[in-house]
Amino acid sequence: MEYSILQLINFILTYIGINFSVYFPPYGMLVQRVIVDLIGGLLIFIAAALTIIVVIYIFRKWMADLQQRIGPNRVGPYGTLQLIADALKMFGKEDIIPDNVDPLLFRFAPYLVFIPLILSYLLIPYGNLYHWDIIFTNVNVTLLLVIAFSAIPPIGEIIAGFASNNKFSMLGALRAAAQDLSYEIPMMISLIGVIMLTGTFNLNSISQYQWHYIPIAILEPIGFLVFFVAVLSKMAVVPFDLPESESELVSGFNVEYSGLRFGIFYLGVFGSIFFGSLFISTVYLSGGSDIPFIPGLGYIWLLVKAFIFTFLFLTIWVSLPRIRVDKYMNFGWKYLLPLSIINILWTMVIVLAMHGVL
Amino acid sequence: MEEKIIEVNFGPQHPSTHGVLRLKVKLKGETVLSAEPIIGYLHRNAEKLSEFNYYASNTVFMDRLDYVGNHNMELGYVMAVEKLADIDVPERAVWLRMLFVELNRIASHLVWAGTMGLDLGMITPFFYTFRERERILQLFEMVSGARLTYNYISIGGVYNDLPNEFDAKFNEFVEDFSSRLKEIESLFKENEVFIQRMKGIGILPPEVAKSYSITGPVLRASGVNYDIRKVSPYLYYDKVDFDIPVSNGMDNYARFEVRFREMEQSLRIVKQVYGKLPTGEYQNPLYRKSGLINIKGKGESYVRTESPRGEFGVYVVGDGSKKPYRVRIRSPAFQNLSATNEMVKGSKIADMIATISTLDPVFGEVDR
Amino acid sequence: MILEEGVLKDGTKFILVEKNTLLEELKNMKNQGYDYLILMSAVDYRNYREVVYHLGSYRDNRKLVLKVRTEDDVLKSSASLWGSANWFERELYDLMGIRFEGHPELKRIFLPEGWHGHPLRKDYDMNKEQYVNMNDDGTDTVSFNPEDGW
Amino acid sequence: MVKGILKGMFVVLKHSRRKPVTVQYPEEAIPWHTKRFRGRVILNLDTCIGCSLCSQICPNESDHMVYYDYENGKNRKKIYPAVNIGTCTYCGLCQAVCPTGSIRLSNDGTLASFGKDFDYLPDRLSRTEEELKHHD
Repeated sequence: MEYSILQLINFILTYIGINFSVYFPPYGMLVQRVIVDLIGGLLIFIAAALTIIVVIYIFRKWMADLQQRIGPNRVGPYGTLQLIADALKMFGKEDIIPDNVDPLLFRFAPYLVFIPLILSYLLIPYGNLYHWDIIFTNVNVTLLLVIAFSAIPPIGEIIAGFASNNKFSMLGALRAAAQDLSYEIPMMISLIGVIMLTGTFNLNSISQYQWHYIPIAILEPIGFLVFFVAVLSKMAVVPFDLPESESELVSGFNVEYSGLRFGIFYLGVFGSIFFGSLFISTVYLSGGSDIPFIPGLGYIWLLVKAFIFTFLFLTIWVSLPRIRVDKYMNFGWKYLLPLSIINILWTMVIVLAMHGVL
Repeated sequence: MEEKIIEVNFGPQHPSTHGVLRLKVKLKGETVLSAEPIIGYLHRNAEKLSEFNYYASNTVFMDRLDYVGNHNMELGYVMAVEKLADIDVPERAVWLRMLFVELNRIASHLVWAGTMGLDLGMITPFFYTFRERERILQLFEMVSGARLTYNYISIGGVYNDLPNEFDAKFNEFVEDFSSRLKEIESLFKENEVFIQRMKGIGILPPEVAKSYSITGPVLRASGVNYDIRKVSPYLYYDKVDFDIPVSNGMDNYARFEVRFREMEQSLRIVKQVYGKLPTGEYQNPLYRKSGLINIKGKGESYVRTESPRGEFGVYVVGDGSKKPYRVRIRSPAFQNLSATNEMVKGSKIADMIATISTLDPVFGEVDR
Repeated sequence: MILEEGVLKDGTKFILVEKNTLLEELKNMKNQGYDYLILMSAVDYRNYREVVYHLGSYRDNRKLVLKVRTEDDVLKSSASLWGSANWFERELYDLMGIRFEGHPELKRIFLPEGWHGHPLRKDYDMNKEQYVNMNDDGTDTVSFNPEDGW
Repeated sequence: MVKGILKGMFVVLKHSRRKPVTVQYPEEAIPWHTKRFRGRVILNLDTCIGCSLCSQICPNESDHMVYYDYENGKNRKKIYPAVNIGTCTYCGLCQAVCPTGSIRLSNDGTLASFGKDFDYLPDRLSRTEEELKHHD
């Protein structure tokens, strides 16, 4: 017997006496549902924020380790509270809004980057822990929703760049637009292969499918590779951090930002690194489904896979130079796009073979 | 839609202009149409300052020119003054000068390699190069007592002899430096992304280089075999065995290659010099203590030396008093930088950054 | 036209040329193989300025010093012979106040445009402080009033 | 291409097993590698002969001679060097030029303080920072 995490919240609420569904029959249930969803959303928000902090801590420690430094070690045991201190510092800083910016768009842009990211954390099926399925959204189009949400942050970046009224920001914004355009397409086309194999847009079903058969990364190595590169580019970290490229455009689209709003952009980068890791392990490496022969630990298994990817991304970050912008576009359009189409053809072969046609 | 040309100021506050370079860049999209370097933000007029001080105190200003290759700067000035005032230098002092000048060349190129990595978006090599540089700086600190502005080379010799603990530290450094250098190099060299960023970018043909009086590794990367250490040997460069690395690439990658080879050659020189160190005086006794203030010279002299960035020399005019009448500094980075526009026009913004970083300007020296 | 020849303290041969024939002499030297303009400097001898060209060669160890004297601080530019002369001349103009005729853009290189005096001159007033600020259009302003800049 | 990138990552990863080379400053003090470290200028009042060579060679006029009433038998004019630590660059020229070795650079490099008085007159110059702290 499996329960979803929302049911668990409902049980707990009922247990402590908050149960609207008994009062006014049709509407009370709706109210109860909304409350449960809100609590679930809050939970995922806190969890996502904590994960981002953990990822930043890991990044700083891991980078320090690779560079023969010590890294943060002053605030809290082993520097674990450093990020909290940093966040407090960010909150305390003055939020400078330069004279000639578009004030509304300038204020609004960071949220446009961050909120879709947090929302997309709601869509990932986190697998099961003991008997509880940690799944917040289980509709039929979660994959599409993830892609839709992931298309919004670049718009925020472009708005931030244009609203800043700064030439460096504008160049960064243009780069963000170009980058998004040229890498989202290979990413989605490589996902088509997954959809063809599994026949569903539901991320939970996709991960369950892989548990039943075989991880898609093994079936579609080309698609996996394309998707990996595209996700890396989506996260905009080195070697693909062109919109910000510190040494060229100073800080790209967020050059005019300071204080909390800059902090939001900063968190967004690391949030998207971990989200990318979760997404890639869900879609291609059976995600939150059980560890073979050990039921009930899917959540842990997902986290293990996601953190392995996170470490991989961070290692790539510290060891590679930035690719040049025109070469990068070339790479996207001339190599990744054809490869992703080849991947579709290869998937067709697999699908036909499965159905016994070949 | 009409394509607009935008004018952007890169710097003086910019993460990758190596200090306070300001580039007035005309951009068409991502393409650089022209880049005009504007300098002078670190101008202190060391030439004028030197006219008010005794010959011996001016080494302090020379230290602050190229603050990553200080020993070379001191050497250029001190040798010019020694020529001017007919001062003899004891043999041991000459060898010691050579030892530290070459170690400083390695340190300077290490700083360049690290910052070049940063300019290309690689964070990690910076830490490895600075780790190695730190060991050289410890040697310098051990001898001169300072980590950056050494003021070690004095007129008539050097201020201090090697301390006892120098030997162990030095051997430790020499032993594993070449392997560590290989490791650092492999981070760059075998990386396809890096090669794409460097090969064929920032082309500097030898004719242009000659016209702009470019010297040092930048010139040698354009295929001109010209090194003052070989062309007109000073110190005892004719008594040691070393090669001049030359590359015909003319591009950023060639400059990268030449500088890494040069570090290896400098290590070779350093090993030989340390083996050949004679015993004896390290400073001309006439110019010790109060003798330092009694240096007088009449006439004009210019001595050419090869600093990490190219030909460095100081043209000293003396009028017979204890203070120089005129000091004129030939700074290599100043000349190398003047060819920026030739190298970057038509390239992308990212290439412009990479090209400037391979020119390796140090602004203490450019602006003087 | 060579007015004087001799050897400097450091053993380099020098020639002093007539001011009007400077460009021809430089061209002549360049054709003789002195294709490397090592250094251009100027020395202020109070009643005249001496501009010193250190010439070398990219092929061998030869070196020559070419001097020219000027009282009115106007000389012919050699920017057409060497690209490097461009910045050298700008620097000499900035710090020594020697104007080079025919220079493509003779403006100050280190100091802000509008600076009073040329610092390397012996008669430059060292005690007068000048304050620099920037206009809205990016040009520099120089003033003796401390409140107008820094 | 992939091979080169992997090689780079491998070199970087190899460093994860090496020990950090950085020093935690206030706890582990930076090991001064030398007795020659050039720190604050210190003066020996008893041997100073007041020749003023140090103030002449000082490149930025941090070192200047002042009258100070202290009798050591050799300094008849009773002028001693005073150093403005705010502008001193620790170049060591005064130490090099001093004929009696009275003025020298100590090893003391930890000079951060809340005081705004950088001009060290002879009696202050003759004590170490440690002594000055106890004195106040």
